[in-house]
Amino acid sequence: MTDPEIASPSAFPEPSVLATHSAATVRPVHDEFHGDLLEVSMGPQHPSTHGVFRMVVTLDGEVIVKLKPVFGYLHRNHEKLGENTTYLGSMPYTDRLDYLCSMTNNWAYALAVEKLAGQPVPERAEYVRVILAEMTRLVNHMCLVGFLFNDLGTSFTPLLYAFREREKFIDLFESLSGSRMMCNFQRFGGCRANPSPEWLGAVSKLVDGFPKFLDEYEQLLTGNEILLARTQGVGCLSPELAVQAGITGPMLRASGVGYDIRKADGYGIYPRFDFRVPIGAHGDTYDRYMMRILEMRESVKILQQALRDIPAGPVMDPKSRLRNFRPKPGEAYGRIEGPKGEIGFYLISDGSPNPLRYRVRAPSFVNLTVIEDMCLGRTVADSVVILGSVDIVLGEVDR
Amino acid sequence: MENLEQIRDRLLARFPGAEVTLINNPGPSAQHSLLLGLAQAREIALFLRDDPALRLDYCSNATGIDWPAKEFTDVVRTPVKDAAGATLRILEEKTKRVTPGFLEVVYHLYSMEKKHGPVVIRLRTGNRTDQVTVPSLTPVWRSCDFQEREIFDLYGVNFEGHHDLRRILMWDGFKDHPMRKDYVAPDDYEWEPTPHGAVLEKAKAHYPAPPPATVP
Amino acid sequence: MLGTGIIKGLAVTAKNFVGSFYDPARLVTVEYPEKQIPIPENYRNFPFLVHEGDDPIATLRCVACKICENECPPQCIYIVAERDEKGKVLKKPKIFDIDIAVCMSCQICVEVCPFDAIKMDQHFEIAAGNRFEGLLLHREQLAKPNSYYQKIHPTEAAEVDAMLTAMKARQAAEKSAKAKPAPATQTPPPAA
Amino acid sequence: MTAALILIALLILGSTAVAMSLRNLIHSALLLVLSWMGIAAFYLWAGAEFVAFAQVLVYAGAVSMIVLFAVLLTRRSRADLSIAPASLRRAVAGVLAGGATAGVLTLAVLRTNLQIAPSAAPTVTVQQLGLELIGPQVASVLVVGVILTVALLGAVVLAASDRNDGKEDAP
Amino acid sequence: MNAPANTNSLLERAPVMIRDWIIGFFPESLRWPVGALLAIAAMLAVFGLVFAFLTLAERKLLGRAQNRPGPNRSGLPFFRGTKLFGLTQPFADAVKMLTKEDIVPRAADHLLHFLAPVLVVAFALMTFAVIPYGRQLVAVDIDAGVLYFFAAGAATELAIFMAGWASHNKYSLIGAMRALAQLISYELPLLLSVVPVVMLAGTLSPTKIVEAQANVPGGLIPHWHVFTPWGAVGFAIFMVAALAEANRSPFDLPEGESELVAGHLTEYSGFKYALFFMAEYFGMIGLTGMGATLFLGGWQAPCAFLEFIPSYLWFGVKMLSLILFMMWIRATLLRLRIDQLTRLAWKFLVPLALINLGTAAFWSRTDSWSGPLQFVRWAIALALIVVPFVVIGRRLTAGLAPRTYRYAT
Repeated sequence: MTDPEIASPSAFPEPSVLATHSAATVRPVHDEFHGDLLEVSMGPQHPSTHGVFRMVVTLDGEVIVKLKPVFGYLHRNHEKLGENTTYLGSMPYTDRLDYLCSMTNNWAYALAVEKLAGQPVPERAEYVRVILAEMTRLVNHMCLVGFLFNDLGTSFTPLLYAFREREKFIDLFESLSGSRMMCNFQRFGGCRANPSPEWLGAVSKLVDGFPKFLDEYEQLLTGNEILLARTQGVGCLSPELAVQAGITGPMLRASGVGYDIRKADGYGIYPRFDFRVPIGAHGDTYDRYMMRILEMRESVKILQQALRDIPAGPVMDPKSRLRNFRPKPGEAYGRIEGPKGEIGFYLISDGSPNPLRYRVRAPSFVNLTVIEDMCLGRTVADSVVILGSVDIVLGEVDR
Repeated sequence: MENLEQIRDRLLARFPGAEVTLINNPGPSAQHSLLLGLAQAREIALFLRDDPALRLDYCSNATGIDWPAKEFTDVVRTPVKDAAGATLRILEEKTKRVTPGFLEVVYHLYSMEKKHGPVVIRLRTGNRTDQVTVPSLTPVWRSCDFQEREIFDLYGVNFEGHHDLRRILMWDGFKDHPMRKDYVAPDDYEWEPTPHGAVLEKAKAHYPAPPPATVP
Repeated sequence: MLGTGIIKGLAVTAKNFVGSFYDPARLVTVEYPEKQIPIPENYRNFPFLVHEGDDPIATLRCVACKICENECPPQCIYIVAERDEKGKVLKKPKIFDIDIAVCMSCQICVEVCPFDAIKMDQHFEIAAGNRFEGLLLHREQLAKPNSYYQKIHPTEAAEVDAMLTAMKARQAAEKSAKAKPAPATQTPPPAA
Repeated sequence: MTAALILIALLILGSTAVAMSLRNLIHSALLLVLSWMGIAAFYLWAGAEFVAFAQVLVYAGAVSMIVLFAVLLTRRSRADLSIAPASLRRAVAGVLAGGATAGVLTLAVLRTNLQIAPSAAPTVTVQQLGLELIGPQVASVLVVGVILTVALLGAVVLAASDRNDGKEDAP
Repeated sequence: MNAPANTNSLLERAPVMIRDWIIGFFPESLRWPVGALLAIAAMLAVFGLVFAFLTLAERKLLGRAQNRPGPNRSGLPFFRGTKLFGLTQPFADAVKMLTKEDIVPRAADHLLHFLAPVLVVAFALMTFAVIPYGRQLVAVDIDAGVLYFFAAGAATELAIFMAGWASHNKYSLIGAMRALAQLISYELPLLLSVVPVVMLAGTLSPTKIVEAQANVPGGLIPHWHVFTPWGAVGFAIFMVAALAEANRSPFDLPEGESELVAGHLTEYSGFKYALFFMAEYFGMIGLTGMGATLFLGGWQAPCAFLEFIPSYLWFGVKMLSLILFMMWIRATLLRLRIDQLTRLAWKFLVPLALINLGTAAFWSRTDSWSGPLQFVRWAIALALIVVPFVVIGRRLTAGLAPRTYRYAT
């Protein structure tokens, strides 16, 4: 139902000469015919911005002429806190970064510290970390798809189906780590507790039943004509601009760039598993939705392989130290493929128990760079959907 | 990917006037970095991005670091011997050496096309007070847009050539740069009688009299 | 053909509507006060102090070594050790406060405590009338018997008790061995 | 029956008079709609149900929207609201125009022989109305149809020409 | 009224008998006004209750479709522990709505701000006057009843504009403009889908239309308009347009909460908001009632021997099933964007409705065909429907299809 020639965003700005970027794509604003432009502030108190995020939108009728993201409302200077507590003390705070995927945040931080201190990790811990990371990816993608459909105007039905499945995974996290969302489970050199065989059995049973839920979900939504109309061709992002703007995760792969850190860096034991990385062709909101669905199917494959050949043994390296852990002076940048994109920790140690510099590279923060490029020329209703497809969590954006 | 020394030599060959020095990383992660002079930083960055062998088209992370001025006291001990060779007393000369502080911006570059690992480049400002300008790399990699604004906001590094340099996390009226080591937090704590020391003293100093006991 | 996607979607909602009457998987709400989900064993809420004997304060395992106070990231634990009349520090906490308004139940204090004196509780209905005094738990409210600990964390409690009895046996053996040749020396507290 | 007639007449005349006197354009537009409703009530009183409901549907439904949209979209800047200073020439022209129309109207009313309608007006069913329109009156129906399409095409052309100076098309 | 013999069962004539019994107490001159007042009171009571329990049904149906039980906590005021599966929920909501503070913005146009909800509910109620609920159960039997129904429906736009304009708020003005665009662009398909029914029934009076769909004594197949090709298409278009007129699910754009907060309802709270809410439900009841009357044979029983069940029950079943269908749609579908919504109306529904006029004309002309010609007649009619549907449908969804994806090497 969309008219291709509807005011689609003008030619993508030539990335190299950026200085003229903002002027080139904004139409002459105040000429006679336009009448006065309407400046609307969407957020920070708005039903569909995910958390305290604000977009100052300049509207000409329904069409967006200018869009400035404003955030920082949830800024609690996470990095200064990191500099004032010990390495172990920062671990529970990493749960609060992207509060939907605490396991992957913990793993990224643990990976960076292990790279900083050269700490080996036992075999079983690597498998447990892959299992937990892929479970977190499923949980996060379910949340994203649910919220995206809420922005599109369904009355909570897809969201509640997705949350019904998410609850089962969250309960497994709780029975393993003690808390549903704030797991604080990884330590430098392994995991805090050893998952019992019953727990692993419960995970494999849940994972085997997951594709059935996905099929029902796709039957409800993927073919829906209104969804096709509302999302295809909306918020297109060209591959060049995506790479140039440092977009990572499903949003990048939806634009056709097949870059997945699990394949590129091969950290942990990912090279042992065979899984495929789906790529989109148009880079619009529909592709980003389908990326998440296809990635969920790939994660199920990885989980089944990991659960099949997880070895026995300890999950914590005997030489790892909990208290007064002083890595030798140096710096390290560790990164993993989080559900939202590349989440990385850059640590500089000067031999003391507190890190000299503790930097978090949050995927949502960088993925927001192109929100204006995607929304120019679209209507207000589209901007809400495009923001939903970018999948931001304000705990991570504001740090 | 070729190692850092080869890249440095190619850069020196390509840009004769540039200062490109290799900074060694003592830690086990062995992620060494290249310190670039500010004059030709942007040309070098463009070269790193467009060179067919490197193709570092993705700047994953831009970080600000505050290196405050450090004081070293070198102690030189010269034993004073009497004629018979027995040491009478040791003469200690303490020489105070102060290394000037500076602000540093670190960029981690990756290649999405060739999928090879981090090349770390560092830019350093003159000092921490007036010479705090660094050429912005946002025109080269647009992913540094928000991250450079965050460094400007939290460290005070001024990025020349950035198309929209404003504060990003703190509110616009904020004056100081919170992530600097010598930042003093404002003393506007609400009365939070948590048992713990630091907060308690600061709160007591702020409010001499505790609030009237609230009826439970 | 236009409309088939919508019809398939309607079919899914209908299946869920009909399913919610007979299929438990399709009606997932647990009506809280009447019916409650069994709490998993590893669930952790706020810390509590373990004591062995019947007199809670005297038989606390905590020796006021303040390791947990230093390691706690939000620093919500406040310990003042007991002193006898001559001012010598006794191995008992005179004040042991945890401000559960600040505590984020991250369980680091449990990991770093060398004496297994502090464990995570599973009691979560703790609303209080006052934000300051109401949520500041003192030593008396925190102390709970070891039997309670065995009730809420059975497997973990079993390991801890086994480890403690083994250590006491070892200490007794060393003491008896040392008692014969020379007066018994205070064996150092078990290493971290 | 005449009591109802007087009431309806008062409603129509009263609302149009107040509509002209108000400063707030939106209020006067809404009072205008009230007067159209009054006319529909008059038709009902006269027993012509079809015309009454057509009147409500067309006027209260669509024409009122056009009037309100026109009021909203015209650029009411302060400048053009000030009425030119009262001059004699303008007053004379006003009186002449008013007098001429009043004369024509009274002439028309006097010339027609008004009989008081019999108590029960003949109920004309919609079917007879339809057959009448398609049968003898078919010419007038076609003419009205042509006029409407021409008006519609004119509006489209007008709207299209305004639009394509610089902007593709608003969604 | 060619009512067949066996309709004089007690239940069938009960409402009319009660009315005549009450009227009997009054002198002749007062008979008419009292009858009218009685009809009004009955309708308000019945539809007031139906509205209350429709809100509960909607929340229960939505809940069950989302794997949760829906409201089941509200009990009786003095019996503490009773749990009545949420039956008293509507009354609890009513009390809440009454006690909520009614805030009127200072800069608002107080007269219009107050008048808007009143008019919205008034026009919605006026449409109930002409719907035939039972054999003799129609409040006012006007000859041009259908036209009256759509005239009253069209007047609600005026009230929505008043609400949007009087709130003096940027969001509610945009919301009001959207609502008007939607209502006006969907009035046309609504009326066009009704024209074939009026054309073939030969009358604008709802009672006569229902009688046109009476079933042949002893016949088994119902003679409702929906079972003719042009009737099915007309009914489909009518239902889609009814969804839009009542601001229901895929078209609940004015209060698109994810974009413009609450559209023209932003500045309303307390009982005025409840009035708008009630007007939406009355609109839904009215539209489904008229839909049932025009296409599903109003109070006609599906076949002759089922006529012992009173006619108003048949009408109730049909109307409620259509309303439940609307709620089912709300539980599933996403919301359309404003330009897609208007494009759907002008470029899809209006052309199909016009072509449907052609099929209806063809259908009525070929009434006399019989035997094998019946199949030819049905074939031509179906072709006249399916071909434009597919052609316009394909042009409408040009370039939109579920995609297949490749994987990175």
